Amino acid sequence: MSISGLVIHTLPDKTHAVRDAIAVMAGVEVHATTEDGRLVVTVDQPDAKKATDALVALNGLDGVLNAALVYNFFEQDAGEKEDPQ
Amino acid sequence: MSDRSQPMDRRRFLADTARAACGVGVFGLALGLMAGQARSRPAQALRPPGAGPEDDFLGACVRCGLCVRDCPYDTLKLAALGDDVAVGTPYFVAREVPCEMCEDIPCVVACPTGALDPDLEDIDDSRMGLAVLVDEETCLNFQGLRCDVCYRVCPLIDKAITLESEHNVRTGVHAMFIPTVHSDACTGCGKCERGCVLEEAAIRVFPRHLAKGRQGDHYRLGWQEKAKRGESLVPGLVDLPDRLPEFKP
Amino acid sequence: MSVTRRDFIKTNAALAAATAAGVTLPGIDKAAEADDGIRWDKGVCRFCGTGCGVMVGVKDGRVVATQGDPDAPVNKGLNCIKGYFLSKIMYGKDRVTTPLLRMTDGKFDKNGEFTPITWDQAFDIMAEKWKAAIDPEDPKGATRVGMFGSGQWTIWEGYAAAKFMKAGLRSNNIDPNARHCMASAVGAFMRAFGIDEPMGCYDDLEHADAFVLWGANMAEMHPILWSRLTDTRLTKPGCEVHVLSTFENRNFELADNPIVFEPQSDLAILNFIANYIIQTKAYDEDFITKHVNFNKATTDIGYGLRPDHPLEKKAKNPGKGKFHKIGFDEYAKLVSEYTLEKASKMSGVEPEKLLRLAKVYADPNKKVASYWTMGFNQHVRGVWVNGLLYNVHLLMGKIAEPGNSPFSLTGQPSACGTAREVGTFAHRLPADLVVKVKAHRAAAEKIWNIPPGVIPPKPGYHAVLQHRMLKDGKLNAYWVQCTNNMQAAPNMNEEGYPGYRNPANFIVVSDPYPTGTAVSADLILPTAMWMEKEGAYGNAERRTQFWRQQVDPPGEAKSDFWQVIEFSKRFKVEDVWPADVIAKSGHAGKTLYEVLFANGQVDKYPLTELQEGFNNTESKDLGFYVQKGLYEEYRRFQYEGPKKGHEMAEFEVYHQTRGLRWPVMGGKETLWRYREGYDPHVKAGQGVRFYGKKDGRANIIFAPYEPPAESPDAEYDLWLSTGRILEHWHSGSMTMRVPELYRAFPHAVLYMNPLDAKERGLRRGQAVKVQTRRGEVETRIETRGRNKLPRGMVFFPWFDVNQLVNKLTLDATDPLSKETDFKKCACRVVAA
Amino acid sequence: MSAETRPGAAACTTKGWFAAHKWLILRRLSQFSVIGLFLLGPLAGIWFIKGNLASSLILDTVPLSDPFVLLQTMFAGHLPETTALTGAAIVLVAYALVGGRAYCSWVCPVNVVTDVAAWARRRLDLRGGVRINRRTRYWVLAMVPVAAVATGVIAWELVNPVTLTFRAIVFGAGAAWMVVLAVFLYDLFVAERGWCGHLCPMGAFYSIVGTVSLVRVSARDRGACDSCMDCYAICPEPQVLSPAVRGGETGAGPVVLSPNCTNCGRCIDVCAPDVFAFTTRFNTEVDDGDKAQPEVMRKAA
Repeated sequence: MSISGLVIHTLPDKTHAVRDAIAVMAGVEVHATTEDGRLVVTVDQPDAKKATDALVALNGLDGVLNAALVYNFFEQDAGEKEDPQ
Repeated sequence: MSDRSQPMDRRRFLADTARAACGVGVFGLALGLMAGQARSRPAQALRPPGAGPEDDFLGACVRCGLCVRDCPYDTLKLAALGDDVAVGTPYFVAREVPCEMCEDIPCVVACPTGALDPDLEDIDDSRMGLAVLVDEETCLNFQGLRCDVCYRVCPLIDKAITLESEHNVRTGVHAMFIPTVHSDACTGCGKCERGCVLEEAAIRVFPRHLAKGRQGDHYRLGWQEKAKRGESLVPGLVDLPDRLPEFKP
Repeated sequence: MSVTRRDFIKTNAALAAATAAGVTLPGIDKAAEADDGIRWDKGVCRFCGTGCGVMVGVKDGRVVATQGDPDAPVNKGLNCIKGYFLSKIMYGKDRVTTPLLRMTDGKFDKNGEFTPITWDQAFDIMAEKWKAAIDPEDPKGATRVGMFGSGQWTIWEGYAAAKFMKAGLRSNNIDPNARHCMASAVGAFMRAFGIDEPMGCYDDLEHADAFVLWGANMAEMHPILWSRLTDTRLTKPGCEVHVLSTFENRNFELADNPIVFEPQSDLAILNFIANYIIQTKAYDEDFITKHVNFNKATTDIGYGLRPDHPLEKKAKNPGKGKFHKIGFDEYAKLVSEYTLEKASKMSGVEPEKLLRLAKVYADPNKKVASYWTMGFNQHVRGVWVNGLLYNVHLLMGKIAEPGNSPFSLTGQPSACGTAREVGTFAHRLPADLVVKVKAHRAAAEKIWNIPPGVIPPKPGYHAVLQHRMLKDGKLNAYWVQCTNNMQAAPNMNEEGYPGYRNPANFIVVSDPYPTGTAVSADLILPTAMWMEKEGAYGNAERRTQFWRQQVDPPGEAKSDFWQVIEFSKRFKVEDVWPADVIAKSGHAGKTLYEVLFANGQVDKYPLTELQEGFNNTESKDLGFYVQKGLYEEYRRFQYEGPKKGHEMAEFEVYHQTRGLRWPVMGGKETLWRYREGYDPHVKAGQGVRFYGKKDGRANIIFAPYEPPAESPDAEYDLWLSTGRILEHWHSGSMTMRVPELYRAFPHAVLYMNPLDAKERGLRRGQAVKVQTRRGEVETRIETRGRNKLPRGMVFFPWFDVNQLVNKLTLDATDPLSKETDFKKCACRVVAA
Repeated sequence: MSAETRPGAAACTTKGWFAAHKWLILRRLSQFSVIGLFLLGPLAGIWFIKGNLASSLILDTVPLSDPFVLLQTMFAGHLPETTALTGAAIVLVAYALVGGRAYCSWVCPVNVVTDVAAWARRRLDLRGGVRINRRTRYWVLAMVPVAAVATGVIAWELVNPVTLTFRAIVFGAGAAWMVVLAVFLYDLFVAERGWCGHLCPMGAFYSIVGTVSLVRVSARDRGACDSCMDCYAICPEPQVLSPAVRGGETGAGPVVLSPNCTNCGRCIDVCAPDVFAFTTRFNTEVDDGDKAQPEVMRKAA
């Protein structure tokens, strides 16, 4: 399990577009939007790889200036552990 | 058959006597142990005003309950068998009913034996126990709240309990009022413990020997000694002026 | 992994990101809810006028815990011991949960037993009694119906009640218990500044260099403010505290200059200080030239007793409040009589102490904050004595700036916000308007969309007069809400109780508990209290605070304003308004409910605006967001009425903040009024402007010493003062039901000087009777403890329903403010 | 019917039930009145007498103190106030007159318990048990001050069934009923008249107080004795009877002079021929009848 908290800076006129784009992404939630175009976002993914993918995807969205990772929690699920690498 | 109808058998007499003496002796020993245990009274049981040290009191009190009868506030009760207090002796539990410190001290007046000291004329001089703020972690005033019920219900307010104000660093704009007990004035009446609004009282009254520490005689607090004497204990000592750089404007 | 843990981690992630972004997340506390099942929401303390912010914790439909809000500016997470037990006040075992009517054999009987009835039955009998007492064609309006309200009403409760009485029933016979509490302060504010409430705020507690307490036992009655004052005294070098009182109370512990003065001589002391300032030419000449008018009061004004009382007959100008403009020189001459010697002689205070006090005021470099409560207000010359203090501050220009602050503290949580601001007084209308002024009535009638002439121009019966009129049978249908006036009002034996039990009268009392007032009534209505309704209070520093309904009221209990609004459905305009007024109105055939509440304004906001997750009983019953509707209609008075300076923010803003100090303009609070830069109503370059008065000048009004109504004599040889203690609030109807508070101070006692006791052969703890010309009460003597009485005076707290102190008190009032002097009458004490 | 199980049956027949229980009823009245008077205060608010048997105050003026308890406090190292000393003196004088052990039979609440135990023992025909020397109580009596001196505490009062019981009745019970039960069971199953007659140091103390007491039982009509043995069966201290009853033979006077006689009067009650009567120790008037040798002895012989 991987849960991250991010602050995403957007172009002020694109904030809403970014918000909408994130809304359709699986495991990603917007918790707050500031007037100056920053979004508070959490990313909840089953493993680290998917989490990285989501971060990359967020960074690549049109209108996103920067996605700063503020908080990350990672834990191997019991099933995952026994999987051979 | 009666004892008198036969000449006393000397051997039996001695045996009987020895048996009685030994039995009674063993019983007396047990009694002594019990008496020793009775002296260890629980910390929440307080004696009426004028009661001396526990040992003296247990020797002097005849357990008549006259003090209990004359207590107008039903503060005092007699220890029943099974209570932790020496059976038949008067005591009170501050958390239940504290002493109201009657001016005429009717309990002392009632005492026929002087177990409660008849020379106690001013109730302020009584020392039933000593209040101790036992738990700063739960005392509301230590958290900055304005409870101070213990302080305000104290019959010797500003003497036995004072509020020492301190700056509340957390809020920055409030003062904390720290209830502080002074053993030279506290009678141990228990009004503070009774009044404490917490579910378990943070201030409690204990028998004085449990509540009070004692410093050794081998060290004295210099500033107190000086204040007592009004001058240095070794007067006449001088101090030479310090050399300082001269001030140039 | 449990869902809860995942949510918890996610919440942490969001929180960390939000902190980094500097935003607060709405609903973030939902994580805390999942933890122990307690939902926390913002509220305000139910008790005094300090207005401490609290958080209220609810679980399973019950308030299970509270905490001081650590971010509330007033108290920063602290509470006094009453606030500590807030969560228990609603859960006394004897809550009234259904309407109770005195009945015999199924019918109302004034001497019957209280019997449960339905709300419908309750409103039926009320409507019957009210209609019988109302003549719609009476040009004076409905003078035989009345209402007694409260500074504990929420803002909209007071507003709805005042509107119902004044705009609906055409009756000004509504008065709040604040009459007993703040009326003198209000009178003085209006006379001196033309606008009510203090110019400063609690921040003065940190800004002042010196504090003077004039009859305010802040240490017990405003415990959290006292801890702020103490902190300033402790941490600011040179800070000093002067305490004046008629006996030594807990303030004296901090006093640098402790002053115990003879009752009533505060008038002389204040005039002496003014005289000293003038004699030493310490006054701020520039300030008084620009901002002050000098006046003198009409004297010999009586004592607000019944007109046939010898004292009233003797008075030359009973009840006359007119004051006359004079010049500075005449003012100086008038106060010159009050020399140090005279003031010292009259007050019994050593001259050095008075001089020290005068010097603090006269020192231009010391910022002085003066505080008072009931010592000034419950005073037969309460308006005067309030005014005399303003005189001192105005002479020095020590006013309306940080630290220089004459500040009237309030005793009730919404004495300001409700009782004073929304017009629940017999002479007032919302936002500082008064019924006497035609333009004010017209403005109110316009905002309320009622025809001209509905609001009667004559002030109604004030609190004390209501009891007299009840007794005389001239007030016949009477509704008491949210206050325990039988216990609180003076001279209960001769006025209050006979008035309630007068067979000509029907008395209704709305209360959560069977108080002394409730059980003296004919009908008891069960009332929702505190967190059982969405509410708002306004504290002493003009701070308005809102809270949402946290729990549902028990049983059939309903809030006070629900009761008023439902009752309004029982009246058609034809029942209460004259035919010619109705003809002009376009309201013919409508109910008062339709005219007053379903009027397109109050019912404007739909239920969809309610906050999700919280109940709102009244709104759901009525079908619209009633609190918001009432509030926003009230707000129109602030913006459209003839008086400026009382502007508040939109409804929703208060749910998002920890309270705001009005005037709230341009999204900002106002801390100090009348001063440029702080107050939006003072234009650039004006510096200071007292805009409540047309010429922008405040009034210094000279008033002399006049004696109290009753003083000790050979027969009744002691002064009797009544008052409060920290552990219990007012009549104790809430705090006496909290076991811990009850235990802390279970029974009232009579505080007495030990020598006075000894002289009477009485011992501490002995049962005694306190007797006055009006009655007697049994109690026990206390010669030790928190209050130290001077010789010749006793103090008797009034919280204890088993010791009704107001059987003893005299119903003498300040003839101007009509506020009772509970601090001075003559009594004697004998063994019981 | 055995005199051992139903002593006084004959007296009931000849004198009637009431006359055969006269002194018993009077004693019970006395014992319960004492309790009643002490309870009048706490129960009815009538404070005729306050305190308990250890020390009390009549009508807020007359002090009474138990000299035995007071003696213990002195041994424990405390000199009592005059109030208590006065009270003890009053009590001493009173018992010196009416018989020291009158305390046991007319006042002590434990006596009721042990009497019941003795009655039950007879009715259930329980015999035997531990044999204890009646002088043991003097050893116990000697031990009490020793314990007080040794501990500085009036140690005996921690276990004294007499004061425990009375205090429990007047001030509230606690676990004192267990002590009462213990005494009862001890008397019933372990030793006949085991507590009052053998161990109780209070009884021993009061016997000394009453050594020369004025009021005494006299077997003045011993000539009429029919040797039914009922008096011996009923008497809690039967050894005190012989000298007086058999005095005709030995030449001893008729007055029961042993300080261990409790003046309970039961011998008077149960005696069908009315041999016994209360009188003073100086009234040695006796009617030995025509029998030079009491029937008792003849039977025994």
